[in-house]
Amino acid sequence: MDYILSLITFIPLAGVLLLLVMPRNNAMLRGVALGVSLVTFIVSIGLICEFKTIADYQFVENIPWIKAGSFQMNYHVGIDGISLWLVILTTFIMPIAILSTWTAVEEKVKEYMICLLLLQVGMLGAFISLDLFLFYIFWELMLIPMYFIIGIWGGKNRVYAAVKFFIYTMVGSLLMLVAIMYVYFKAGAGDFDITRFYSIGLDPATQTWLFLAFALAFAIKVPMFPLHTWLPDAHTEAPTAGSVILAAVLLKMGTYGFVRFAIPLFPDATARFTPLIATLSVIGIVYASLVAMMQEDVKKLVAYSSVAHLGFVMIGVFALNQQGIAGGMLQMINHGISTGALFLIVGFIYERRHTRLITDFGGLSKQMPIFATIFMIVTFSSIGLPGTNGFVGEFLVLLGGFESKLRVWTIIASSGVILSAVYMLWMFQRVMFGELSNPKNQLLKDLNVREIVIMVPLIVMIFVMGIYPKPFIDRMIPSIDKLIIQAKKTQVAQLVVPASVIDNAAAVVASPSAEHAVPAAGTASPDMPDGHSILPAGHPAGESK
Amino acid sequence: MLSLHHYLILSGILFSIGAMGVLIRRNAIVIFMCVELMLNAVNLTFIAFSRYLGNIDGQIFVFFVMTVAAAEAAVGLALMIAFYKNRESIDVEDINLMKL
Amino acid sequence: MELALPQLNFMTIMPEIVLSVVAMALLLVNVLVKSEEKAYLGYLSLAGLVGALFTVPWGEKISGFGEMVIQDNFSSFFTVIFILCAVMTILISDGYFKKEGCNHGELYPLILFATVGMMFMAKATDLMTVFLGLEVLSVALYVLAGFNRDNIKSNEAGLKYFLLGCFSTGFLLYGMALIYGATGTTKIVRIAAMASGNGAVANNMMFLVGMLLMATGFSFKIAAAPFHMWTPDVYEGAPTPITAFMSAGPKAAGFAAFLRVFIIALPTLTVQWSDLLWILAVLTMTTGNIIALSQDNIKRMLAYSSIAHAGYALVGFTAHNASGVSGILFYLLSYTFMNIGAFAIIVIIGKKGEANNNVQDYAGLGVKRPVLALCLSIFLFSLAGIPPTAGFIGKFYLFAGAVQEGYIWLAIIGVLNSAASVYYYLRVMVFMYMKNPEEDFSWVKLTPAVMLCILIAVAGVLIPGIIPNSVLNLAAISLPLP
Amino acid sequence: MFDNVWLIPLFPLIGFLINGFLGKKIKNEAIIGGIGTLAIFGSFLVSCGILIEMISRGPENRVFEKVLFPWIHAGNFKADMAFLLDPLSVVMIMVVTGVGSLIHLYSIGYMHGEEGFYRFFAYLNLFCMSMLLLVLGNNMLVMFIGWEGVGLCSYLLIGYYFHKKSAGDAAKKAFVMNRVGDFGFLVGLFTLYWWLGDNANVWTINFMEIKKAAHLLPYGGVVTVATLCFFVGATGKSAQIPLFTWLPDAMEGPTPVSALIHAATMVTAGVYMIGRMSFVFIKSPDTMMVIAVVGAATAIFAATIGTAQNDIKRVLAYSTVSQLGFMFLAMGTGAFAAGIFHLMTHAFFKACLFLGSGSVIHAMHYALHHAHSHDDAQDMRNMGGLRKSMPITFITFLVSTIAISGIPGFSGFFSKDEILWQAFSNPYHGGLNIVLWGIGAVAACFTAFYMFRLVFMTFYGESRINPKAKSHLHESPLVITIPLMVLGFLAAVGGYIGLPKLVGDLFGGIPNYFEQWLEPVFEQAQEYGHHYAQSGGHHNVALEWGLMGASVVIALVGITIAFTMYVKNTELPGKFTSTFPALHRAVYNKWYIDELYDFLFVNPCKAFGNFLWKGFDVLVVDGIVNGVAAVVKGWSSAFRYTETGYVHNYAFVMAAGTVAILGYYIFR
Repeated sequence: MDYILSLITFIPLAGVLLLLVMPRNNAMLRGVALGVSLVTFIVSIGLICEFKTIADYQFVENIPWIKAGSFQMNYHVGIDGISLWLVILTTFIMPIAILSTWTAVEEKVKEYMICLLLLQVGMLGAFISLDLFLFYIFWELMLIPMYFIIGIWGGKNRVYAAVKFFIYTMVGSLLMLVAIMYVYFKAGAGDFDITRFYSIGLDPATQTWLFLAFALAFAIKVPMFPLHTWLPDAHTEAPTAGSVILAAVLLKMGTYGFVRFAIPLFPDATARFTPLIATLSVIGIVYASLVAMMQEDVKKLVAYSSVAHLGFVMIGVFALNQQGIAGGMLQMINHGISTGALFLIVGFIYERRHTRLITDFGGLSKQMPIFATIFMIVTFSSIGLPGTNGFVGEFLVLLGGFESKLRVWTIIASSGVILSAVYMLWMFQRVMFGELSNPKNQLLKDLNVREIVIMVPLIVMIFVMGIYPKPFIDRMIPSIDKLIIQAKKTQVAQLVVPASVIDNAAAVVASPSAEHAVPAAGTASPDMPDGHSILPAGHPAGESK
Repeated sequence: MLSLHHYLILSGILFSIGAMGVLIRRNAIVIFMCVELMLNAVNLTFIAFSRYLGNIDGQIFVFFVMTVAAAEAAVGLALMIAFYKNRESIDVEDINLMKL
Repeated sequence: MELALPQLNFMTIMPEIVLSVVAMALLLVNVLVKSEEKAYLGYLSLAGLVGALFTVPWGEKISGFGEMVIQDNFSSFFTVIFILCAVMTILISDGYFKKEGCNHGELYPLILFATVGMMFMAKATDLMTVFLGLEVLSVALYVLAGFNRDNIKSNEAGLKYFLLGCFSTGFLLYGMALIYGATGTTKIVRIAAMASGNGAVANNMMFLVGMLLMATGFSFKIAAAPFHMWTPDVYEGAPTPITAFMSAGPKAAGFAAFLRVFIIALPTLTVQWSDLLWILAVLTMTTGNIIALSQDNIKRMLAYSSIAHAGYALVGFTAHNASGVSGILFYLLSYTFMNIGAFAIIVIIGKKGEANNNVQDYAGLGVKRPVLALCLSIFLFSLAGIPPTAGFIGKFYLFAGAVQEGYIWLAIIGVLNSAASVYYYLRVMVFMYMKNPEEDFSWVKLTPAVMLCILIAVAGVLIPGIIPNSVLNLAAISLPLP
Repeated sequence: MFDNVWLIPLFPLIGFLINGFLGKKIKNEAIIGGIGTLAIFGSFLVSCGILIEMISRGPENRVFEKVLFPWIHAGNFKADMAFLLDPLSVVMIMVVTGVGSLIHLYSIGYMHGEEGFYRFFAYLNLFCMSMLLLVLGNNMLVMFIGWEGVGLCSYLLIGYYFHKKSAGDAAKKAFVMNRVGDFGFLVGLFTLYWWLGDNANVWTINFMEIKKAAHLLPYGGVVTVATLCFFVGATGKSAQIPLFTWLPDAMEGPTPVSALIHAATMVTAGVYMIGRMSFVFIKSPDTMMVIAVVGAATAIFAATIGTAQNDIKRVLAYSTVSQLGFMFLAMGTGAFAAGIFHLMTHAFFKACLFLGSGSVIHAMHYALHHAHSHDDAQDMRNMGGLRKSMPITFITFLVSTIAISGIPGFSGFFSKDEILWQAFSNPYHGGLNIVLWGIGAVAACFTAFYMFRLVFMTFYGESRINPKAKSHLHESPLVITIPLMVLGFLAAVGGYIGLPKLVGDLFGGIPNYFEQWLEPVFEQAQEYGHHYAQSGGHHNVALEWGLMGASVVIALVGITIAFTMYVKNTELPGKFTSTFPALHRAVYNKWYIDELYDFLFVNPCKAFGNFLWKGFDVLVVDGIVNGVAAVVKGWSSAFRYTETGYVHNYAFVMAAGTVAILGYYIFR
């Protein structure tokens, strides 16, 4: 299992090569692509099984790659609790994406599948890279297939959207490249290992500039307000699978970048810019929600909702405490599942009606009951209804934000839970409820088996993560703790170790039994419960304020 | 007594005249002549330095320049003839099919 | 005065000798070969080039001909670039000139002579050799640019190149003369020695002006703004294979001489010339990229792009540290592959009489000729500097060199430029993949020679893009050292 | 038995899954309805078992927590999927499962022949499960699952007739308004959690742990903030001012839904929540006052609207809002037990009223349908004199109306009187107490008036039914009337478990069982209350008797007015309308609150969204992006003209460049 990460990353590449030499038999091409993505997914399950709940990087491979002149780049990959789930998300979404375009893409199937699989290589590579240079390579590599997916198989205005997507992303990432070089030279001789960079201790002024360069690249990808305008275009024009992957995985690159690189590398700058980032995120949440509310195109609406959701992720991540980051990470995955599912749903009706305008629909519930049910579940997951995945993430994000210095921002952000209900339900009502007045809609067929098969795993995940998110959170926590320590390294005013870490340790020691009956309220000892008995100095308990 | 400076100034002036000719004249052959003038101004500089420094390198350089100029002239005139055959003009105002 | 015979060391110019002999032999053979069998001349010249490649030594540093030339890794690296450039050009020439219906027997000797000229430029350790090499190259290039005698555009290209080339030579020479005057020598090592030991020389205005005029002359050769004006016209008008040759080889040769002269002969003026190059780099990148955005003719577009690439290389030159210079070497090699590769495809897509060279004519190529389109896309991505291609690695080293020396803003301007450049490279792909085909591209003939050329180019772009170690290390040991 | 508490929500869940997935295939209404009803009835049985066990335990042993599985654990934050049994939650599960079972049974008859019968039962079961989670949750987050879950089911069930636009609108409105409340709930939760954690190092959202740590909370201050936020949540769920407008619209749902969700159970969640966290709420006198005032205001406000509505269900809806106001009045004045008591009796009589109205509508609908009439089956102006054709419905309806009006001997009297008395006598709000009592009393008068107006218009007087339809009118089937009878019985006698001490003393010292039962739950809150109680309160037996009498008189006045206007002198309402047209129009149009909200929130929001999209996003944000591209492109087209194609121009640029460089270096 030593090379499992490389295996996962490069199975799709092998698939690409296989597809290249295959004849143009569409069914076979689709089958092979699906098979390859499924194999990748199955192998990636091995990661979860073998994953140890520790803070360190695991499945590490560190092979010298480029060593010339003053540079040393390694093929250094590994995952921790933060990247584990993103890798799984990628491998999980991929077969679904491939299956979703079974009939939607009839032209250039071979190229399409090659693009999809190449995209997967790029995404997986970026998530597993521990070498900044390697990360950058994969980061850029993703652009190419996505550009073609939007540009070739997209809608009417696809060229504009594809070029905008490519260049917009490129501008940010190239500035990041300069920053990467700068960090490297600041760190002195060695390789591009990020853990090495974590400990260089740059002065705050330098950090400011470097953080801005990194943040720009990631903020464009997230996308944060006001750098978001490429997203609605890209989403609207992209084919279903493209939108799904874009929403589910590509956007996570931005938030992941913040978590993995921008924050731990530049803790001082992070502290300095947290208010700004939080402000932009909050604006993003409210603004995108309001804009989404008025959209006429379902896909654009979902695209804007992505901006709002990612705003929550950013708030959580920049809360810089366990709840916030865990919530942010969960919300990344949730958004991948829910919004991916929403795009699939939009794809289903687009395939049938070749329109996405809300006004063209109405009353579909009557004609398509299965579709209606699935749509509704996904809608509520997107709104963040308890019991679905969306709630867990959103709740933890807001909780974390509230505990941190971002309290005011969090309160405003919380209003997003109202707005999301407004725009999603209004859209749902206009599409699914009401009279089935349009005669074209009266002939619509309900979902077929393939489409149901696509949706079932997503629906299952929506509930699994909503009802039992513990396995997901548990595996993240050690890595998150490490990240928090790293992020607060130079902030002298802060506690050296977050109180939550202590608490967590105490909880492990206490290890409460699965069920216990608390005796009547009056008979309990006057002390606090065990899990909370370790207090950091300066916080006397039992003091009435 | 003529000093090094006189030669240098003269060659500088010659060089400038040549350069101005290139900029101003419109006939390709004349322009080429002006270039030759520039080269010869350089030759003069080389010779002057060579004499002044008591170093023969400059003079050798001049031989090379002269040879090369001859070769250039041959190629250049051939190009002009070819152009003239197609365009029936060697006015640089007419050498403007490709622009922007 | 004792007459000391200089050490000749023919070994130092072995590749040049081989190529010159082959070229002259070809001139003779040309007379005997029927016009439809000129391809054999091509094979012969390829054999000569490959033979010359085998005579390129590595790891040695031998001075020859009284310090007129030097054989070192730097020159070897460039020699390889030039030979590759010539080989790839010859591979795509035959088909092109047959299509254009042009008797092309002299083509091969001319290319070989130009290659010899370039090699001398890379080997020169004396300003005289620099000049000679430059002229051997230029004279051959003037002819090559106007090679398509019946095509008015080709005539015009030749003539424009000729007039402006001679003009710039004047400046270069004048600069050399002033340097000679200031230091009393034309040998670059001795120039440095004279200047460093002697404040009077180093601070001499003549020395400074000489440096600046030489910079002007070299800038013309590498097509740096504002000495780039000839490039688009000449590239557009010259026969496409020659454009390919010119964009890669002579530019590299110009850089070779530029690098060696400035780094070895003029270290005392480093501050001045790196300032100058900073400005030139910014101007060159920006001009090239900005104007390229609105080009329709793909040859002209690549001409502007080649200006921009000179600008990127100048970024490394400005830094002139190990990363920057080895970056230049690596980049020029990669640029040879990607640019000639791109031109190879333009050659076969083009119709007789240089038609079908507009971006719009590429509509639907991705559908009709997917492999060609894929290859062109790879070259264009490499030109745009997107991983995993050699273009990216090269750019990384160039900009990293600048960052290392503290030229952060230069690097930022550089990356912003390359972001803008993406637009026009993508535009070609937009037409290839995202527009419906209007023609069936039935005239496109993929001869084995062209196929080989494209194959070499693809390999040369992708392999160093993914595992650049060996090439980078080669570049790292090939720095110009006194 | 306590250990099996998880079965309570499980049964409805199973019912939901069976009906939801297989219902379409089963098709047989009896089986589907049977499954749904049995599921909730099973829960009822388990609840009964728990109740019995709890009664058998001593009062100090009645708290029990059951952890099912850990849910969200992140750092110091822990939320388990866990249940809490205590006297309060047992009351709630009894009400939910008991009334729920009856309404399920009723629905089998009422929904007969509806398209999507299975869907209805699936949703209904899902609702029950969510509601049970809400009341059983041992921490705020499990409560919140139920809290939002019932919102979801309410959405689904209001939108049951989704092809009707009004139904879709109402469903969305309900959900969004609830969401506004949920926002408050969340912020309240965060505030409480953060404050307790940060200042007392008690990182918990568990009710019992908070209860233990409640002494650490200050009076007022942050607690006011947190509880006000929670109260916003309560106003959303329980349809109080300002978030009450969704409830009348929610009548778009089938009538059993109105009975179960919008009368008996879900809307009381806010009251329950305040009761559950009484020990926190009472620590903020300001919040308590706000709750009391809002409750009283809602009670009178909704009651006034109720007097002028013609739709039978809308009257009941406003009545519900008004009665919920009473409950909040109780909570706000510290009469927690009384509030919960009213919650329970209200569940009985209001469910009965709704089901009764459903029975009427059902019959009307059937009759009008057979007469091919398009008259509105819910409009009371089309009814009248129904008591003869629908005797059982009439009697149960009348009993419940008497109960809600507060006529002594019926359940509503005991609970309402308790609330009014405590509002008057509890020592928290000083002089405001009398005002609160006064408002409550007037609202009670209105209640009696509009309820009897409803009875008189529907069951008395001359029939205004389409004559053709008249012959088709008949009593509803047993499956509908049995629940009516059971609920009617409960509405009549349910109050006797909570006899006021005053009355109990008359009958040999029968204690107030209900208050006793809940005493351990609210004990702590009452203790905290004494901390700032202003006086000993008015514990004057004579006064209590007097007020009790007054409230009876008030109710009788209301009934009399109704009788005068709608039975004896039927022109009076018309006269009244023409005398005060503006007043009538305002009341009839619900004081224009919906329009006000549209004007204040909905329309500006839409306009702002539209502006942000078309005016800002497209023009400014994207405009800048495209503008940069356009500027670069523009430069490109401009700069390309430097390439003139003329050799001498090129040479000139070269020469000029050289001169510039030389000049720069020489003269710098």
